[in-house]
Amino acid sequence: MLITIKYFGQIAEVTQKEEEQLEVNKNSVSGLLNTLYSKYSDLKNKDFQIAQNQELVDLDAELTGAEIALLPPFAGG
Amino acid sequence: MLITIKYFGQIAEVTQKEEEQLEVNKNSVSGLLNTLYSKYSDLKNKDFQIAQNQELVDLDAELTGAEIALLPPFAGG
Amino acid sequence: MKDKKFKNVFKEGAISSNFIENSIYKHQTKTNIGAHNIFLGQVRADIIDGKTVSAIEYTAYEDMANQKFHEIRESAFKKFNLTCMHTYHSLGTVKAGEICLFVFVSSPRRKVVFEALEYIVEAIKANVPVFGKEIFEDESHQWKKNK
Amino acid sequence: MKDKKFKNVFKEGAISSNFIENSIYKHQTKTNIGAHNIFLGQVRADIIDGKTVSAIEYTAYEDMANQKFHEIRESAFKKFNLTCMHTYHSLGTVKAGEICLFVFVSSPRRKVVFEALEYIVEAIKANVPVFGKEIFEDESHQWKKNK
Repeated sequence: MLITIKYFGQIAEVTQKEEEQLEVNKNSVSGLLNTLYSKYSDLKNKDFQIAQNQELVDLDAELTGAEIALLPPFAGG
Repeated sequence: MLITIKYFGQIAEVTQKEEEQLEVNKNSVSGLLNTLYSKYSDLKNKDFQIAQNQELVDLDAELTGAEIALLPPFAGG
Repeated sequence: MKDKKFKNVFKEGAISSNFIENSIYKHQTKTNIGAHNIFLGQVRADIIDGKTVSAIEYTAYEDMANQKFHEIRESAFKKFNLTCMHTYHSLGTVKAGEICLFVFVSSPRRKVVFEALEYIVEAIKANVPVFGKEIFEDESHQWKKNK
Repeated sequence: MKDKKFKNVFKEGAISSNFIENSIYKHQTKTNIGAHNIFLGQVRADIIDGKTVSAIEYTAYEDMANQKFHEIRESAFKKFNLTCMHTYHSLGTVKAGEICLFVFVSSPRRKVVFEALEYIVEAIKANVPVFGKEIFEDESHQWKKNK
């Protein structure tokens, strides 16, 4: 399925983009993550959480096709 | 000794004055208080604390000649 | 008698939002501050036995009150890592909806300001000889008492 | 995708003391309020490895952040007897000494505002996807991380 992926802060520094659409043939978030690690190897050294449809999800969550976001540590306030 | 006595808030409503000087022939705060009760009998129904030289004191504190104040319940803020 | 050179925290009448703004603005030069916490006491139009409070008239044993404010300040700086602390209290008439108490603390980090502000406000309520006459719309009154 | 009609809490650039003043002033018509508590986050000129932070550049996952702010608001109103709650966060560049977060709670009584404000600020720090790039005076940068 075609998934929109958003990158923020230091994650966007690694990917050199803030958003992209990827055709993904995986079912879980961890599967998608492996795809991203092969594409952007520096991601492995970064600390981030993953949101699907604007809610944080675990690695074993199922991909629903909704928007995915890679969120580096929060720094609000 | 001659003592300056200050009245505030609802206590000043009872005494009808904010300050007076009294010649006192007592040694303790409680002695002074009895003098004031005879002078202003409505004081007995009022809730207040006593400060001597701007510090709260107990009834058995010794009179030093410093300023006495009768302080009704605090309502700051 | 005690030495009376403590700072005067009292202001005649209500504390304006402009005054508060100015105080906030002046702290922007202090670039080691990361967190400010501000408490504002506002006069409530309480309804008591069917009568509405329209204003509070504040009086104080001013010398002792300024001394107590000073002691609270010393104690707060001893307990907490504060960069700044400012306190102002109204005297005279403050109408319902207007501000009568302004406490402002600042620190490099946020945890400190939360603890410090509550400590200071509770100490003011408990220890400072300020008296409040609640004036009703029909001009009768009752005396306020902190809980 | 989620419904996205949550209020936008973000403001471009620093939050001015004027804006805060105006917000305080507007609450003077709410005469059931007795206590306001305000938190202000200010950008610190931290010195890290000899270099001084001159500004923070904020970005956010805005839709999710506004949703999280909304959830925090709902949860705060459920937990605490608040009359009002307002929250604003900066996006873009905020210089050292300027204000990037403004949280304002009001209630009839003071105990409530202390608890509520700390709860809200901690929830914002922990749960809202806002990112901060600390810009040093030599234009190098590092990424800020809440503790």
